[in-house]
Amino acid sequence: MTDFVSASKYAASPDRVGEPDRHPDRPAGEFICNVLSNEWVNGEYKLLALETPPRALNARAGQFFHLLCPTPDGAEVWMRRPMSVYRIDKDAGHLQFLYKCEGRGTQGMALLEPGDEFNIAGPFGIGFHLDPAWKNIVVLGRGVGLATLAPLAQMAAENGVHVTAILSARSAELVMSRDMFDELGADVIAVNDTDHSSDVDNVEAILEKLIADGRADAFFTCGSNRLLDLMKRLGKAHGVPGQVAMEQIMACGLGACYICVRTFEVNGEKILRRVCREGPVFDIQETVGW
Amino acid sequence: MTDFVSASKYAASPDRVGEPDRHPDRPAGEFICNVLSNEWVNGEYKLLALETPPRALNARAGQFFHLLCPTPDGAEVWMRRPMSVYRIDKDAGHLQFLYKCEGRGTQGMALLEPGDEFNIAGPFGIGFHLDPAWKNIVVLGRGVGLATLAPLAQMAAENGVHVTAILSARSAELVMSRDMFDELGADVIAVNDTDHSSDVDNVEAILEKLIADGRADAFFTCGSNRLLDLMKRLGKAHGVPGQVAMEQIMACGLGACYICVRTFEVNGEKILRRVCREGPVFDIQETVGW
Amino acid sequence: MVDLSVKIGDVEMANPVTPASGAFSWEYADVIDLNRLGGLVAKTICKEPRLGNPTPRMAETEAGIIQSIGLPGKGIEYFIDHIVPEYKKFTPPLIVSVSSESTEEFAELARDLSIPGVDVIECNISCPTRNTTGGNFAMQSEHTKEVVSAIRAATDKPLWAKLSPNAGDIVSIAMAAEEAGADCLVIANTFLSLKIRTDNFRPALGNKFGGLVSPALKPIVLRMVYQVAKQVSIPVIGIGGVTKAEDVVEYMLAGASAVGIGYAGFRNPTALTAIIDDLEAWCDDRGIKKVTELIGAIKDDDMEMDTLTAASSGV
Amino acid sequence: MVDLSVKIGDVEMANPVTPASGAFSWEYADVIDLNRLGGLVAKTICKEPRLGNPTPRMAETEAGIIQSIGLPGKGIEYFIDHIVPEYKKFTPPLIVSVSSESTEEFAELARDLSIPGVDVIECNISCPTRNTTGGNFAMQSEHTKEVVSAIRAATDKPLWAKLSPNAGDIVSIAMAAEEAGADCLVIANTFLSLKIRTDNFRPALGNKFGGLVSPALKPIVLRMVYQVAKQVSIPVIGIGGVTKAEDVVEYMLAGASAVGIGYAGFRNPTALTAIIDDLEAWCDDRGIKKVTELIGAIKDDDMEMDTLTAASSGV
Ligand SMILES: Cc1cc2nc3c(=O)[nH]c(=O)nc-3n(C[C@H](O)[C@H](O)[C@H](O)COP(=O)(O)OP(=O)(O)OC[C@H]3O[C@@H](n4cnc5c(N)ncnc54)[C@H](O)[C@@H]3O)c2cc1C
Ligand SMILES: Cc1cc2nc3c(=O)[nH]c(=O)nc-3n(C[C@H](O)[C@H](O)[C@H](O)COP(=O)(O)OP(=O)(O)OC[C@H]3O[C@@H](n4cnc5c(N)ncnc54)[C@H](O)[C@@H]3O)c2cc1C
Ligand SMILES: Cc1cc2nc3c(=O)[nH]c(=O)nc-3n(C[C@H](O)[C@H](O)[C@H](O)COP(=O)(O)O)c2cc1C
Ligand SMILES: Cc1cc2nc3c(=O)[nH]c(=O)nc-3n(C[C@H](O)[C@H](O)[C@H](O)COP(=O)(O)O)c2cc1C
Ligand code: FES
Ligand code: FES
Repeated sequence: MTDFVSASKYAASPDRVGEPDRHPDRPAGEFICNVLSNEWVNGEYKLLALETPPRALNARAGQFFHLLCPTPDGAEVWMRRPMSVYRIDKDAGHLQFLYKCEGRGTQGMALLEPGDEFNIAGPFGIGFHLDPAWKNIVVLGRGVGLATLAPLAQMAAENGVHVTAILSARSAELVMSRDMFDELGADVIAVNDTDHSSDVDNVEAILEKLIADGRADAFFTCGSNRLLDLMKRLGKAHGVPGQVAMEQIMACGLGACYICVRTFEVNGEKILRRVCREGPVFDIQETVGW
Repeated sequence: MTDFVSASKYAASPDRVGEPDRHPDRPAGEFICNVLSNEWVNGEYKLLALETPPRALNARAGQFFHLLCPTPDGAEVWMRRPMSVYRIDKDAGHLQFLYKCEGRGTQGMALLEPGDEFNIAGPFGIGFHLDPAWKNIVVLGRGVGLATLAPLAQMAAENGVHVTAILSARSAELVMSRDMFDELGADVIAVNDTDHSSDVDNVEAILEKLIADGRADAFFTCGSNRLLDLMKRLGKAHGVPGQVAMEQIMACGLGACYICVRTFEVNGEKILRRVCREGPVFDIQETVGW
Repeated sequence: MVDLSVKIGDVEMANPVTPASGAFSWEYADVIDLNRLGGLVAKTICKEPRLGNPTPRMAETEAGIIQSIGLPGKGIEYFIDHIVPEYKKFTPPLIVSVSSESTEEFAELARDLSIPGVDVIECNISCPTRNTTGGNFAMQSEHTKEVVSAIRAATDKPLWAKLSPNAGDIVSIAMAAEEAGADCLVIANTFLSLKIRTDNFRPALGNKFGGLVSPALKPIVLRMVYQVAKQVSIPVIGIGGVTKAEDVVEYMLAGASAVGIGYAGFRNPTALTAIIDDLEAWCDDRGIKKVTELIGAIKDDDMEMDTLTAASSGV
Repeated sequence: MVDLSVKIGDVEMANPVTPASGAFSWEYADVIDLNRLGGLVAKTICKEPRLGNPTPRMAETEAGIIQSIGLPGKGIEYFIDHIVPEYKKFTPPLIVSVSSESTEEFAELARDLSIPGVDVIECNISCPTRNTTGGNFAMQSEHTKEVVSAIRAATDKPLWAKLSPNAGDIVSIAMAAEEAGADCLVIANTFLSLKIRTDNFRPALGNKFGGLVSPALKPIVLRMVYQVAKQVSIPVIGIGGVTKAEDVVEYMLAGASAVGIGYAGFRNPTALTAIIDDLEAWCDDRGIKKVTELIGAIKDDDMEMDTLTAASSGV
C-alpha cells in the first residue's frame, strides 16, 4: 500500500538515518532504518540488525518497537508487529531484533535484505527496572522470551549487577542468546526438554538454590506462562520481587486504542492494563494466570 | 494479495511453461509465463519477452492478453491490464508485448526481471482479418497503436501481402517498431510532429497517393482518433475497407461484464459493443468518433 | 474423498461454488470447464433491451473496484432464444437473474422465464447501479415482501432473492423475503459507492455512483450471512469477497449453503475451478466427509466469555 | 501559501485534519506535535467505568482489521479530573465523545461535560461494538432524533453527531440529527463485521462481532458524505479510510468540511501531521488559496451524459 495509498511526500515524514533529528526531545518516533543484516540464528529464529537514527537508540531493555513488516506474498500487512529490542549499540548506531518466523508479519520481516529500508516506530512502553539495591538477579527465559531478556543482561552489566541466566528450550541446540549472556559475564544455566532439565521441578530446585545462596535479589522472566507461575509462587514465598515482560496483540502501541489489554490483580482487585503503555514489563505478583 | 488471499494450491491452477497442456482444445487460458527480458525501447516504452506455454502462442495479430501486473508500490493492482500481442515466435515459444509505462499497472510491469513469473490470460478477442483478395495493405499507426499493428505486418508477410506502414510519432526518435516493419519487407514511411510531416493534411496526401497507386486494398489503424477519422473518411470516399483496433477499460476480458463497451454505428443505428469480445478489431466504417 | 454436493431446496449442485450474476457468462468456457461449477448464473436480464450506464463503467479503488454497468442487455426474448441455449450446452443448473423497477413487470419476467431449461429464478431486487439514487426493493422489508410475493405467485420454479448490503436491517428484509415465499436468500449485491478524481474533481464513473467490489468487504457480508442464517430456515448463499477455498469454508461456517464469486474470476479467470479443487483438498486434509457438515458449524455457543477472564489469557 | 483553516459552525480549526475518536489519545504526543492538528478528539467516554469487551480485540482481515473494544474507560468523573487536563496541555479544540444506551444518560453526560475546556460534544450514537446485536441509535431516524434532541437540550456546547455506516438510509438519519439540533454530522463509525477462523471454527474476536476498519471502505463512506452533504445545511466531517492528502481532498470535494483519521495513525504514527504537510503542498501546487474552496467542489452538474455518447469517447 505504501505509495499508492500514501502521497509522495507522506513517506518523508518519519525520521531517517543520517538526517538531523527534527524532534530530539520526543521520547519516541517513526524511523526509517537501514537493514544491515538479517540472518538465521536457527531453524526458527532470525536476527535483524538495523542502522537507526540516534533517537531510536534511547530504547531500554524491555521496551519494544512497532514494526511495519514488508509483505510476504504481495498483499498488505495491515498492522505493525511489536518486537522487543534485543541489543542496542549506541556507539555504532545499531539496533537488533531477534524474532521467530511465525505468521505473515514475521515472514515478511524475514525477507529483509541488507540495504533495504525498514520502518519502525518506538521505543514504546515501560522497560525493566533495576533497583540500585539489587546486586544479583535471576533471569529465566524460554523461546522468544530470551529476545526480550537479553538486553537486561546488558543493562545489568552496565550497572555492575550480577546475572544468573536460566535459558530454557525444547532442545540443547535451540538454546538461544547463550553467547550474549556469556559475553556479558552472566552465569548461564541451560535447560531443555530433551533431557527434562527444563521441567518445572528442576527449574524450581535451581531457583530455590539461588535464593538460598543469596544470588536472587530479583526475578525476571519472559516467554513461558509456566515459568512465570513458578517465579510468582517462589517470589511470593521468599519475598523476591520480580518483573515479567508480557505480550498481547497490538494496534497503536502508544496507549490509545485499548486493544492490548490484559488482566492484572492489584490489591485484590482485578483490573485491565495496556501491555503497550503500562507494560510490557509488569510486577510478577500482579499477573493473573489462566 | 496473491498468496494471502489465495490458498497454496490455488496458484497452481493456471497452466505453466514446461507442463503438459491439460486443456489443449480451449481457445484461451490463464498462463504463468517466464520473463525472458524486459528492456526500455525508448524513454516511455518497454518491450517484454516471455516464454509461454504453447497454447498462448495461438494468439493472432490484434488479439490481446490480460495481464496480472505486479505491484509498483506494495499495494495490490486489483485488475488485469489488456495488452495486444506484439510479436509471436511459435518456434521459440516466445511472446512479446510492447507497452507504454503509464499508471500503476504498467509501472508494475516495468519492474519484471528475467526469471520472474508473470500471469497472463488470453488470447482474447477478435484479431485482424486479411481478405485473400488483398495484395497491398496500408497500416497507419501512432504511439502505442504500433504495438498492436506490428504483428499484422508479420501476418501479412506470411500471407504474401505487401504492407505500406505509415508510422507516426511526436519526434523522429520516438518512431517505434520501424525495424520490425523493415525486416518484414514493409515500405515504411515515418512521419513526426517535429517537422509537421504527421499533420493530417500530409498523411492524407500520402494515403491519397497510395490509393491512386493501387497500393491500398485495405486500411488498418490503431492509436489515434484523428488518424482513424481520416481513414474512415478516405475509406468511405474511395471504397477502401478498413479495420481499427480500439481500447477501453476492461475487467473480465472475456465478454461477461460489459465494462468495456463502446459505441458503433451499424446500418444507421447506434449500438454498444464489447471491445474485449466483439473487438478489439472493428470495421472502421462502423466506428463513432467524438 | 469429500462429498462436495449441496442442495439448495430442491436444486442439486455438485459443489457449493457458483459464479455471481453479472461477473460471469458462458464465454468463460474459453478458459474453464463450466461443467465443474455448482451452478451457472446468468447476468441479470430485464424485460426490454437496455443500453446500461455511461462509460467509464469501472475504476480501481484503494482495495478493489467500483463498477456501474446498469444492467445492459437485449431483453427477455433475445435471452430466451439465444442465451439460455448457450448455457444449456452445459450440465450445471441454470440460475436466471431478473430485474425490474415494477412489481408487475418482475412477476411477468418470472412467469415468462418459467420455461424448461431454467432451473432457478433469482430476483435481483438489490442492484445499486440501476438508477442513481441506489434505491431498490431490498432496502425495505415491505417492498421486499411485496415484490417477492408477486414473483412467487407468478412462478413454480425455485425462487432466490438477492439482497442488498446497503440495507440497514438485513435480517428483517431476509425474513420478509422468506415469508413471501423465497426458497433461498442470496447475500449480497454490491455496496453503493463513489470515487471522485482529484485531478479533475469529477466522479470516476460515468454513472457517478458504482458498486464497490472487494475482498476487503467479506467480513461485512459474512456478518450479514451469519445474522440471517440464524433467523431464517431457508438456505443462504454468501456472495462477497470470496477469493480462496478458506473463504468458502468461512461462509459455510457462518451458515451459508453455497457461495457466489465475482471479482476473483476477473482477477484469475480460472479462480472458480481452482477454488473447487482447493476446497476438496481442504476438506480431505481434515477428514471432512461431506461439505455440508460445515454449514453453520461456527463454534459460538460459548462465546460469552467475560472480559477479565479473556484478557488474562493473553495472545 | 494556502490557508488551511476551516470552521465547523463556531469551532475554528487550524486545518481540516482531526484524529478519529478511539484511535487517538494525548499519548500520541510521544511521536507527533499535537498542536498541529485541527482538533483533539478524545476516546468515547461512558458515565460509569467499563471494562470493555473480551480479548482478542483485533484481528487482521484481507484488507484491514476488525476490532471490538467495547468502550472501556474509567467513567466521566475520572475523565474530567484526569483526561481533560491532559488534552488541555495542547491548543487545538477538544472534542469530547460520549456514549450511552439511554437517552437520559446521554443527556446527563452532555450536561456534565459542558465545562470550560471542552469545546465540542460529539455523541457517539453509532458504536457497533457496544453490544453484540450492533444496534444503536443511529440505525433509525426516530431514535436519532430522540436522542440528539435530548442531548441538545442538555448542553450549549457545539454538538456533533457521529452516524453509522450500517444504517440503510443515512440521509434520513442525518436529516433527523440536523432537525434535532446537531451542529455537525460525523460520518461514519465502523462497519459491523465478523471473521471466523477456519482453523478452529471460532470467531476471531472475543466479542464475536467487530467493526471493520480499512482504506477499502472509503468509497462507501464517501458516497454517504456526498449524499448527506447535498441534503443538510450543517457541516459534515468525513471519517473512513483516509490515509493520504488526496483522501482529504476527495472527502472535501464530496462536501465534507473536515476529516477524521483512525487506521492511518496505527499504520504510521506520524500520518496525521504528514497528511497536513501534504495537503498544504497539494493545495499550493494547484494555486488553491483557501482549503475551504474544496468543500463540495465536485463537478457533477453535467453528469447526465447519455450512454452512447459516453461510450463513443473510449478511454
Ligand atoms: C511487547 C512485545 C514484544 C515482543 N517481542 C518479540 C520478540 O522480541 N521476538 C519475537 O519473535 N516476538 C516478539 N513478540 C511477539 C510478536 O509480536 C509476534 O510473534 C508477532 O506479532 C507475530 O506476527 P506474525 O505476523 O508473524 O504472526 P500472526 O500471523 O499475526 O500471528 C501468529 C501468532 O502470533 C500471535 N501474535 C500475533 N500478534 C501478536 C502480538 N502482538 N504479540 C504476541 N503474539 C502475537 C498470534 O496470536 C498467533 O498465534 C513480542 C510481542 C509483544 C507484545
Ligand atoms: C485491447 C487493448 C490492447 C492494448 N494494447 C496495448 C499495448 O499493446 N501496449 C500498451 O502500451 N497499451 C495497450 N493498451 C492500453 C493499456 O491497456 C493501458 O495503457 C493500461 O491498461 C494502462 O494501465 P496502467 O495501470 O498503466 O494505467 P492506469 O493508471 O490504469 O491508467 C492510466 C491511463 O490509461 C488509461 N487506461 C487504463 N486502462 C486502460 C485500458 N484497458 N485500455 C486503454 N486505456 C486504459 C486510463 O484511462 C488512464 O488514462 C491496450 C488496451 C486495450 C484495451
Ligand atoms: C461487473 C459486475 C457486474 C455485476 N452485475 C450484476 C448483475 O447483473 N446482477 C447481480 O445480481 N449482481 C451483479 N453484480 C454483483 C455480483 O453478482 C456480486 O454480488 C458482487 O460482485 C460481490 O461478489 P464478489 O465480491 O465475489 O465480486 C455485478 C458485479 C460486478 C463486479
Ligand atoms: C480501535 C478503534 C477504536 C475505536 N473507538 C471508537 C470510539 O471509542 N468512538 C468512536 O466514535 N469511534 C471509534 N472508532 C471508530 C473511529 O473513530 C473511526 O470512525 C473509524 O476507525 C473509521 O476511520 P478510519 O478508517 O480512519 O480508521 C474506533 C476505531 C478503532 C479502529
Ligand atoms: S496497542 Fe493500542 S493501547 Fe496498546
Ligand atoms: S471486459 Fe468484461 S465484457 Fe469486456
